[in-house]
Amino acid sequence: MTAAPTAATDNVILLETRELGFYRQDEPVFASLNFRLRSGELGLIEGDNGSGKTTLMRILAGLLHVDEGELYWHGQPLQREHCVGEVLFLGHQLGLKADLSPSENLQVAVGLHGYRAQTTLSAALAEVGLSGYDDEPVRRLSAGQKKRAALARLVLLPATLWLLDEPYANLDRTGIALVNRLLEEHLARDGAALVTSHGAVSFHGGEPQRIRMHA
Amino acid sequence: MSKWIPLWLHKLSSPPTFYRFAGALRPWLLALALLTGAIALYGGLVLAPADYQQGDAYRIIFIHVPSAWMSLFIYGVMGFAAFVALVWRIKLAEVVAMESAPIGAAFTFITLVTGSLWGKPMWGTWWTWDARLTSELVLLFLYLGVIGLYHAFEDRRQGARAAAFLALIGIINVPIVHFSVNWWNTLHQGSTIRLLGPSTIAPGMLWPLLTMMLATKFYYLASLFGRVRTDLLDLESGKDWVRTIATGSTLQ
Amino acid sequence: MNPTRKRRLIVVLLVVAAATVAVGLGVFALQQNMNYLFTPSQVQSGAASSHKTFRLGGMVKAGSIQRSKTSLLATFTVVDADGAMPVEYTGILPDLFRDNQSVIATGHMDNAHFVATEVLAKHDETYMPKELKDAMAKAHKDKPMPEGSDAGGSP
Amino acid sequence: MSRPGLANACAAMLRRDLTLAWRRRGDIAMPVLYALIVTMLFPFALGPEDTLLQRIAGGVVLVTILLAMLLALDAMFSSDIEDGSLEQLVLAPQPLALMLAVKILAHWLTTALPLIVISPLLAGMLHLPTAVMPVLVLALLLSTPMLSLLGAILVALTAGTRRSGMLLALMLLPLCVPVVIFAAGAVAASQQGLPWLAPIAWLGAALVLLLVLAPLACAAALRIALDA
Repeated sequence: MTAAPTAATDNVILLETRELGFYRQDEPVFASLNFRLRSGELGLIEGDNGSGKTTLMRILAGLLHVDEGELYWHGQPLQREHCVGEVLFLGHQLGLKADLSPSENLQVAVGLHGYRAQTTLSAALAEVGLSGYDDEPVRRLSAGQKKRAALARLVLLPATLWLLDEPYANLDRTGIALVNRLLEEHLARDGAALVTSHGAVSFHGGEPQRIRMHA
Repeated sequence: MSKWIPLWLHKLSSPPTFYRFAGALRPWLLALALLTGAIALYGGLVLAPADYQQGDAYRIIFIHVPSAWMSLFIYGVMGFAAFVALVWRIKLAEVVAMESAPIGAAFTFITLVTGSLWGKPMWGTWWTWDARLTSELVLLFLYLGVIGLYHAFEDRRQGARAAAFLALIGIINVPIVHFSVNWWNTLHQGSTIRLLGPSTIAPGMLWPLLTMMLATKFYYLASLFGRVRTDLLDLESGKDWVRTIATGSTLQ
Repeated sequence: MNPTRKRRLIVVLLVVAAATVAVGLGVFALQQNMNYLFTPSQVQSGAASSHKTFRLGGMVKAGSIQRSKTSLLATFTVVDADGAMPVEYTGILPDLFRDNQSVIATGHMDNAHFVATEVLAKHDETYMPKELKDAMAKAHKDKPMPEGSDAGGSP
Repeated sequence: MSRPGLANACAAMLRRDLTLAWRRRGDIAMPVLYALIVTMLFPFALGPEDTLLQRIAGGVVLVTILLAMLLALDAMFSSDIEDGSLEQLVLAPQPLALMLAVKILAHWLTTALPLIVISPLLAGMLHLPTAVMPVLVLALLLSTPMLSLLGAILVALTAGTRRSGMLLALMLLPLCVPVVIFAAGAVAASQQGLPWLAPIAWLGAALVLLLVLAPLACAAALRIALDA
């Protein structure tokens, strides 16, 4: 698989927000957010600290209730049941049990989500650079290695839309390159991804759609 | 006509509208509560004749029975508001549910204390673990659990939703309290006032009881409105209508 | 069928199945007597013989109350429709304790009489002035108490 | 791309929770030790009089086990919330209520089951007659899952709060009243040589209902607790 289709206007609209808004204690976190994400497209959510990037991610993942505005999935009003198993969320908390090894953690994830075609657990661990850490509990890994263990889910699990909250945090240069490579492959498969970051991202798979967050 | 009622309710559920509505009604409700309460007390303690069996000691029913009714009634209101709050996420419903809980807890406490004071001379015991008494005690703990859970959250609206959920789970206890005297053979006597069939109470004793029932309802509403108003000001402190009130200009 | 509906249907079916089983078990439980409350006639027929301590329920027989002059000892007879049981109790009796009153006594058998450790009087749900009660009593002379005489009944 | 079956997902969850519990075996032993010590205190506090201890044995064992379970209840979701595993579980394509039911089962297996295993020992310390032991164990087998299920709902509700231990006790214990009444009733009846099936049947009826309803309620409560 090569050459990601960039800014693919001919592709279907996967996710659309209309006048999305969120309030905390009646103070708007963000308001009237409009964007469309097509398959094969990367959305880069930009904004300062406290501009609601994580909140937006949690809303899109279905963890938070929508206060205002509408969400559409494949042109239909979004309901949790429709996008079940199509969304993969990687949040600030990595969702790894500290007492289990990376492969044990991934086994649980695979048990819940299933495998993507043509992947195996050991191949996924090798891809994120964690082969040889099979018997090490996650507790003993460095912050960057933990992040890599969580990223292995992206290799292993089937999903159409990736919601990655600060995927570059804690990673070294090869780690950042790994995230970008995973994203490029995902987009090439006609997947879509939304990524938050307050730093600049050197993404080579084409120009991502930039979504500015402001209250 | 029937079209107007939902519209009116919808408008009323907006905090500023309810704030003004409750503020206008509250003095009247308080006055009515005091008036009916005084009449009921006079009727119950002075005018009503002594009971053939219990003598004057039965007069505690004029406090005990209306309180017991209110303990269940308020739980019902709280449960309904909790349901509305969870399903439609109406802020006013959350506030009504959460502010009903302390009032309901107070009535439940009064019920238990007066019942205990009554039980000692009549039954011969302060307390017995029969179904009615135990389920009423559980009701008190449920109220306290709802209050505790509400205050355990930092985000008050989230706390309100969690506590509302607990209130809904606990609503199963309400029919148990009410029907316990029929389902189990308890020391507590059966119900005197019946919706179906004749009540087994002389009219001279009945009217003060019913008047007191009205008084407690008025008091509940007055108290609830006061509490809800304070809460709304707090919850909406960032909004313009609250600023207008806080800066002294009237919002009429 | 779409998966959402299917899932809801499964949940509803599960709830119905659970409710059915629960009702079945409840009915079974109701058929067993869980009350350790016996009437004098039940006691005499030996229903309570397996209990060390049990509760005796019934009405105080009119004229049977005798109080000791020197102590708090009181003896009286508890009756139901076709049985009678002498009861001994030392202690302060409740205000409502009197002839023809429903009582529940906790205690144990000592030979042919019941030694109570606690006597509770159950009052009925009727409230009326004494004069009215007297007038009604005159009208129905053969019915001494309107209600509350079911202290030994089944749940 | 293949979606795993429900059975596979349940097995994965169960294996995960049991492995985690095994890696922290010390935590399993805590409630057991607690129950042993509390039970031991009774003969000291009340005097070693056989008849008295015998009479209270059933109730004491039940209440002790209830309190011991309460100790471990708080931890049911707390670590999963801290490390984000719960978010992943909520977002997984499996029915959340079913996954929670599996988690509750794992929790019951690791906290209640050891307590039930030592319950004859606890009862023996209080001179409960051997003939009553099977009824005690049966009552515990029916009542402890109810405590786990009820507890799970309340733990889920308090999941978004900081210090929830005391609050949990305040909310859970009143709801446990009927469970304790019927379980203790069965033991007491058996001890007096009376038919004890009726309270056991009530326990069974309540358990069947809770088995279905509690995971659903728990899922709803968790969604409320995470929604912040």
